[in-house]
Amino acid sequence: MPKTEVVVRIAGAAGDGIASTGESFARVASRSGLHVFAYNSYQSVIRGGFVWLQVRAGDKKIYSQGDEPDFLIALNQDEASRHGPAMPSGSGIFYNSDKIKIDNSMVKERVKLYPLPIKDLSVKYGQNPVMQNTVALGALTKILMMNFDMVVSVIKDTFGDKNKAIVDANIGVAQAGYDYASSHWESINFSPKYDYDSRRPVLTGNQAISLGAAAAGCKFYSAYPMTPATSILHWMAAHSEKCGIVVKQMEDEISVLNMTIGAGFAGARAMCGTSGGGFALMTEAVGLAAITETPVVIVTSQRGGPSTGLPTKTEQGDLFQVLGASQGDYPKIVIAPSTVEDCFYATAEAFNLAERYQLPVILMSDLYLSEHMETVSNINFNVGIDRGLIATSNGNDGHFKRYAFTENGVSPRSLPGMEGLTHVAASDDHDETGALISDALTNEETRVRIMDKRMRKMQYALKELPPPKLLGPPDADITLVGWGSTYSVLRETADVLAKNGVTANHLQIRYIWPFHDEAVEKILSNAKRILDVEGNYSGQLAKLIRMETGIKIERKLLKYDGEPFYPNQVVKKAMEVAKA
Amino acid sequence: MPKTEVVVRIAGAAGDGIASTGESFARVASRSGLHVFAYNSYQSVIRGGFVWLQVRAGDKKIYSQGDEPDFLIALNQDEASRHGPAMPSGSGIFYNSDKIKIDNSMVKERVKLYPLPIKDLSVKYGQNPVMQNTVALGALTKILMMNFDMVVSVIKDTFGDKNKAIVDANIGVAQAGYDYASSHWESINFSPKYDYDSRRPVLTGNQAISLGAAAAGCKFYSAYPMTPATSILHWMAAHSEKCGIVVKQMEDEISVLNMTIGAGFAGARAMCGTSGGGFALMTEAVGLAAITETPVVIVTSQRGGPSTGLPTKTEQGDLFQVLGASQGDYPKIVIAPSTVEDCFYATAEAFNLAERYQLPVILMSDLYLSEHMETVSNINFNVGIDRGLIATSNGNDGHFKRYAFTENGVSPRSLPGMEGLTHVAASDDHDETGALISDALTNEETRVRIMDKRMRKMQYALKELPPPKLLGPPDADITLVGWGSTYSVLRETADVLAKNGVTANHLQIRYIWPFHDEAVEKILSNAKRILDVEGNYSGQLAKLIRMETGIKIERKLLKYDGEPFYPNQVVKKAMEVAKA
Amino acid sequence: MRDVSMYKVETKATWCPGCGDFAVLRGIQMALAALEINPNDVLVVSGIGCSSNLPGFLKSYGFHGIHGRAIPVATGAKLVNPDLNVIVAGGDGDGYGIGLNHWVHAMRRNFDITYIVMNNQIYGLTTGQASPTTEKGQRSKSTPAGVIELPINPISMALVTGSTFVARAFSGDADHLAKMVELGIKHKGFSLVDVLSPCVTYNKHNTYQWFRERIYRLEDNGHNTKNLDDAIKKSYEWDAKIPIGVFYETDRTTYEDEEPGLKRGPVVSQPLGISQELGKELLEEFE
Amino acid sequence: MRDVSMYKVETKATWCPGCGDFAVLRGIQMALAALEINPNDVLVVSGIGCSSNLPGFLKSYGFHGIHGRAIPVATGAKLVNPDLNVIVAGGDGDGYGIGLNHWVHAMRRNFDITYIVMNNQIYGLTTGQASPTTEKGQRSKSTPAGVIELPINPISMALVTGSTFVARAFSGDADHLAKMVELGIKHKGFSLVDVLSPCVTYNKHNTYQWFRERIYRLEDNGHNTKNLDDAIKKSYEWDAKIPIGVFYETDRTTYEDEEPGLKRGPVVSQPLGISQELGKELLEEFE
Ligand SMILES: Cc1ncc(C[n+]2csc(CCOP(=O)(O)OP(=O)(O)O)c2C)c(N)n1
Ligand SMILES: Cc1ncc(C[n+]2csc(CCOP(=O)(O)OP(=O)(O)O)c2C)c(N)n1
Ligand code: SF4
Ligand code: SF4
Ligand SMILES: [Mg+2]
Ligand SMILES: [Mg+2]
Repeated sequence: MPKTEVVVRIAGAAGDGIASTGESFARVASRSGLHVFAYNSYQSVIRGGFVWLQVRAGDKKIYSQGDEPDFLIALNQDEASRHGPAMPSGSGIFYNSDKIKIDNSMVKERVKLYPLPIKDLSVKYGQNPVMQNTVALGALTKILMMNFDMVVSVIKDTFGDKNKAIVDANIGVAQAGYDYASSHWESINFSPKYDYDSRRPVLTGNQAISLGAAAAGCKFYSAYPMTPATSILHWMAAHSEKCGIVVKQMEDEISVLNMTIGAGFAGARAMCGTSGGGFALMTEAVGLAAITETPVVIVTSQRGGPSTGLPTKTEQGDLFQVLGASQGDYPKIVIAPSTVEDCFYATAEAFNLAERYQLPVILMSDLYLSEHMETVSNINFNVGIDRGLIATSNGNDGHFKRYAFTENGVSPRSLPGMEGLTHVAASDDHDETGALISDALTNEETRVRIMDKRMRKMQYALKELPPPKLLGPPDADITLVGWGSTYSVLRETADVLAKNGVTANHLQIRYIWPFHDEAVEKILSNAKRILDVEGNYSGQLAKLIRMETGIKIERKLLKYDGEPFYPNQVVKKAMEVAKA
Repeated sequence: MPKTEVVVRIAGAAGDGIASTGESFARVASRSGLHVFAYNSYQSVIRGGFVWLQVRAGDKKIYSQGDEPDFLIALNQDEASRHGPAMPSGSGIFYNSDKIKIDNSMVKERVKLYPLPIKDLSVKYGQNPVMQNTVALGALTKILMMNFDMVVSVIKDTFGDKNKAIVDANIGVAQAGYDYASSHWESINFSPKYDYDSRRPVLTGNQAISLGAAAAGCKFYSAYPMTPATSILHWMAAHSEKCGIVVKQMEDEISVLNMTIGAGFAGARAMCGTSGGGFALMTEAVGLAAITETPVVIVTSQRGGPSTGLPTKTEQGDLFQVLGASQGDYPKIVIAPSTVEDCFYATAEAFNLAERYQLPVILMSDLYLSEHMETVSNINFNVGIDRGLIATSNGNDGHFKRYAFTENGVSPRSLPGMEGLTHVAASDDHDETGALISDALTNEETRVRIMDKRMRKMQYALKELPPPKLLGPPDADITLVGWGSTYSVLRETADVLAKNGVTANHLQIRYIWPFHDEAVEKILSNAKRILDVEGNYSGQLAKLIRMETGIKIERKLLKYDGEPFYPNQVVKKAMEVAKA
Repeated sequence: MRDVSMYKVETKATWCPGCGDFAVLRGIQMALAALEINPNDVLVVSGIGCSSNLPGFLKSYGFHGIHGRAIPVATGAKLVNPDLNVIVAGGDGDGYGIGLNHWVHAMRRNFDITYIVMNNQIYGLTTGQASPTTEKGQRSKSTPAGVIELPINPISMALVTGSTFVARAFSGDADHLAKMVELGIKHKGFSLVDVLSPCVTYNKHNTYQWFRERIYRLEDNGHNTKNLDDAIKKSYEWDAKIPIGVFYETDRTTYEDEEPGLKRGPVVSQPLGISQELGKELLEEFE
Repeated sequence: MRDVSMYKVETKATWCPGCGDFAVLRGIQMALAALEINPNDVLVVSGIGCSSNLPGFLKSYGFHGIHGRAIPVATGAKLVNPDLNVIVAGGDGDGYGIGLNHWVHAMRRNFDITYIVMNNQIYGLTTGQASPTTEKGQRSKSTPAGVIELPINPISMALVTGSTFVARAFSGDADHLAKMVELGIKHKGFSLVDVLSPCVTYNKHNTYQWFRERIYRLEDNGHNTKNLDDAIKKSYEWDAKIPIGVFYETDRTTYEDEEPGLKRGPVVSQPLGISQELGKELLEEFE
């Protein structure tokens, strides 16, 4: 049977243009009708280091970057020596034979070498070192029997009209690679269902978050650069004028969230983004948003901790930082989107929830989800906008009850500029009108009532938010539990297990807070065997589940080495557990 | 039977000198051999508002400010009208009859009025408005049959040698009050065991923390003023030269903790203090201390949240802020001292733990514990100092393994200035020598090993830290569960219950993290009925207990109105639960 | 000229009798009245401190945020609704201590807001610790042996950092104070009004009396408000003579006027969401 | 003069080839060698950024903290052990952006530390966003339409805030750079050395070439380093001519010399704990 899926790894150093080559290949595949999933493993260094990107493409929905690659494109000797020997039998290695030495003794049996004489192939087009990537791309598309037109179209769209010389040079070297491959090597037996009319966008999670925000009417975005949230800032800044979004890079994350609160208070849908260390700086103001009942959306994309930790590596280690953010008890909603597509919809949903409940909504992503690329099929900009309760003048100027005690805790808000509805929003606790009860007007009874009012929002929100559903057969041998970015690898695991005769289902916790304790308890107490899969040291979700349901998940697969889960790893552990 | 305990409430406005009058009375009582407990309820306003302080004194250990007062000293009409009508039968009210109108129709039956003609009594000594407090103090001591010499000695010590005129004036008005009372009213039947040779220090929790730090060899203290931690800064600043402690008020709490880390890294025992909002700003650096393995002690004294909330009111609402502080998983120790005396010893212990395990130790207090005054019997400055592992030169200059992988996770540290032991402490993750593994030297295996090394400290610390013991009869009808400042009121509750024929025991969680899951589980699973008593909205300790043991405590007494628990309130709820 | 009572509320200011901040409150109310700005169109933002309680004592929209972070909140609001008159009011600790970074960056950005600092050279609400403007040598609860650092000079910092309007006022000269606030609000761009506003409870050194002996008005002195060098020189005067008035004023495009996201007007008035066509265009970038 | 190799380590600097920070590393090593300071007695503290990786490439004690917070860490260490030579090294984002507040307050306090800023006018490590010193109009990933705010001028800010030594160097002039660092370390009090240190990867505007066309040395120009007004004037020069060298130097008692807690010498060398007598005395205050 011909292969319908291929895994390509590109390995080199920072500065070698790996990400853009990976992206080009992903787009070529997408324009050929394939689904794609790509992950880039890099370090906190601008030049050098060991970077590798893995793209997986095929004609069915792809849930991860895959395990062992079918092809390696090695961009330097170090990487050839690092990745080459591990390449599985039946795979192939493309490399610049001018600079890199590989021979059959260095690789496993049946690993095919594809040496590319880069200098000869690219001499006509100038001496740009990243040309080697494009040559290899050309050669690879030939070996995969892809339509070269797609390569041409991607190169054109990448470099745009203004750079005709660059476009031509790139097409030239790609063609040279393609032709060289065609005259030297056989194509492999790879024939997915190509479809040159369907092209799915290839998005990262951060790009989906940005688009989701724009769709939801986000009018303000603020950030201080921080991996892996920075690309939201980049998208927003680039589309500020086009989408009518005020985008402000601030001096630190403290000002970022406070500014976002100011924008939210003034009536704009407002969002900000950061990672763990920046979120730590924001925590004080999270409580401010809650007590002033100001809607804001905060994206925090996790990376390897503690502290600066592994700034370019993935981790799901900030769950309790987010849950515990800021002093005191206050209402907030925390959502962990699970896929790139979900990043889009969860972001749009976050804006609605923030305004409907007038509170901070925190979206938790992680480096893997924020930065990996995926083809997405289903993006609809018509996301529905619900701004919640906005007051209308009550003719009672100066006596507006901004914090009126209501059944569900939500009170109509007025926006600066509205006639007759002036009020002061205060971080000190206050009564219905906003007058402080922390000072001379101290009042224990009012304090209890206003706390209860704010916290009631959580009960009502919990009722509104859909409880988690078990994916897969209810009576499966094993229940996989996860949150955030592990969704995909767990989906894939369940499929692989099924092929191995083990039934699995999957509980994905999307609403981290408020927590659907009853639904989760019900699902888990009916589970035969449970495996919790998390990208952190301590099993933070498992702790939360125990806190909220009392259920202790004994079996966990925890990963905190900075790399995402690979399907094989999860499958292996799940098989163990299922058979235990 | 004569009373052996008395409760006095002083009520007025901010700026009326209530705190110092309360303190004077407390010291008079202490110098008379009594135990004292005093609590000051005030607001976030410098002048005005409704302030009242309640002192309870008696010849047995006193565990709270008590419930209904025996005496009220009303300093203005507002407060007379606010507190007067609630005064119980048999109690008495002192007031300035020149300014305040009270008559019998305003108070319950058998409430005795003690009008004081302040102007007449103080005219000889000048027109200072706070004189009325001292007149009342004099009168009160007479009614309580206290030895006036103690009043004289306290006034002398308060104003010192330099202010002879002030001392004389104060003694004069106090005497006038005393004499006026003696010629107009009967003393009450109050006769505790007076003992004029024993004088216990009257300390607040913050003063005990300060003394504990000094005893433990704290050489550096930094803070940014924040209620209710500020008085630590004041004590430290006043004793800086005497105790050889560098004390630095910084520009914010971020710099406070980073500076404290710098001091700890350089080899000083270093501490800082704040409250919830300041702690939020510190959270990022908590992780820094952990990953660089720098010993520091952080005091956070909780107040009413969320956000600025109730800045002069007590609450225990920051448990998850502290547990969740900073991104990622890392080792830390969290201690919640339970009494003023324990503030002293827990602080000293914190320094030892911080250096033994090379990590941040967080002491959680709250406004009630930090600011209430109590007589303390047992302060021993010889607290024992253990600095943990300090390296000696290994002759291997430049190759010092600061983060050597060890059995218990603790590696010998070198201090700047030491010969041949240079190294770099980094917030990026690193190998044994401190070299970064976040950059070109990326290494997944080392990452896992260094994470495991750091986290091993927690297992070893848990073994070292004494597990909680159940106080009281093991088979009691009810188990009271609490943390921090509620210790005292729970002790008192248990005593009162016993008198009412209900046996109670008491589980106090002193080590919040690492958590003694096994011990707590054992204790609670043997409990007949459990009542969790906490000063917050959500039952944060109960959540932690469930997270760590799976045990759900169904009955809770939660208070979040800003005021501390009063014994009656806890007793009432405990009786209900015990009888349910 | 509107009636000042338009800007009053029932809530009584809780400051200590004699506190300099009363004059600032009145000054803001007078300035708004003089400029005929509707209370609905004013947003007063503050942090935490005695001074930061001000928004609660004034009729307008108000945001009483957290300590040191008033400027970011204010500029966030201003950026999404540049039609608002945004005033930031706070203390020296709030603004020149914990919040100094935001102040400095707001000045170089030249947001069109007015920043009024009630500079009492002490931390009032926390009962009397040294602030960044407490003079060297002064004793306080946190510096019982005297402050050993130089104070911040807000005027010179503002001048070198790009504030386009820099003035000082004194709570003991209420009409002049109101005038400074009025000029500050009228100025298009970032305006700083540093107000010497005595704390009668905790600062026993910089009293009304102490200031009265030293204060003079720059305008009585022929000071040229267009000359930066002169302004910087004047900013150093303190011990013997203390100038109040406008130190410097200049024109520079405001941040809002250059912000690309505001090209179509205040974003709070724009329709929400993305049309299907624009959505398609945005997605195409990724295909 | 010690051998520069004393200050070297095996770990290779990971900066991009051509990065200005190499010259700074070398400059620090040369200065330490010239001053004959033992590596054990040096503590180099940094934050986060390409530049902040420097401590790892140098033989001495080092603390590579979190973004923007190097100065507090450094001054904490200095205050407990004033015998240490404390150097802070970092980037413009780290120091003039997120960390600016600490820098300003450290200058007015006059801690005896040396602060070296590798000012490349860009956020390098996060791949090229505008920094607080990026020039107006420059495009970057976060400002694709160009920066619309004035940059921070670190020299003038340092001058008005009380830094007692203010200099600028250029990575393209390595010996002069080393000299500036040497003078900074020798200076008793807070010294700022702002180094124009090109980012060859992300700042395509402020290149070596661009600087070479503009830079001149103040010392070649008869500049008087004792005159604050002259220094401030020189600090404004940028577009056409860019001065390097010492702008200003003055004497002022350091913070450490006035700190009451240090009266008995470095606290790290003092015995720990409290004698029973002192304990008794302390308790008596509460009886
Ligand atoms: C993060 C944080 N740290 C500390 C505090 C405590 N605090 C409240 S007001 C204040 C200082 C107020 O000084 P200033 O701004 O000068 O105002 P003033 O009271 O003098 O008017 C401080 C430190 C706080 N609220 N938040
Ligand atoms: C709290 C926090 N926010 C953001 C970051 C991300 N970050 C790392 S380096 C950097 C900027 C570095 O710029 P600069 O200090 O100028 O150093 P350079 O890389 O240019 O030398 C940022 C924003 C971080 N590490 N921590
Ligand atoms: S303490 Fe000072 S600043 Fe605060 S209200 Fe009183 S006088 Fe004003
Ligand atoms: S990105 Fe710029 S600052 Fe960073 S190492 Fe490269 S050249 Fe230097
Ligand atoms: Mg002040
Ligand atoms: Mg930089």
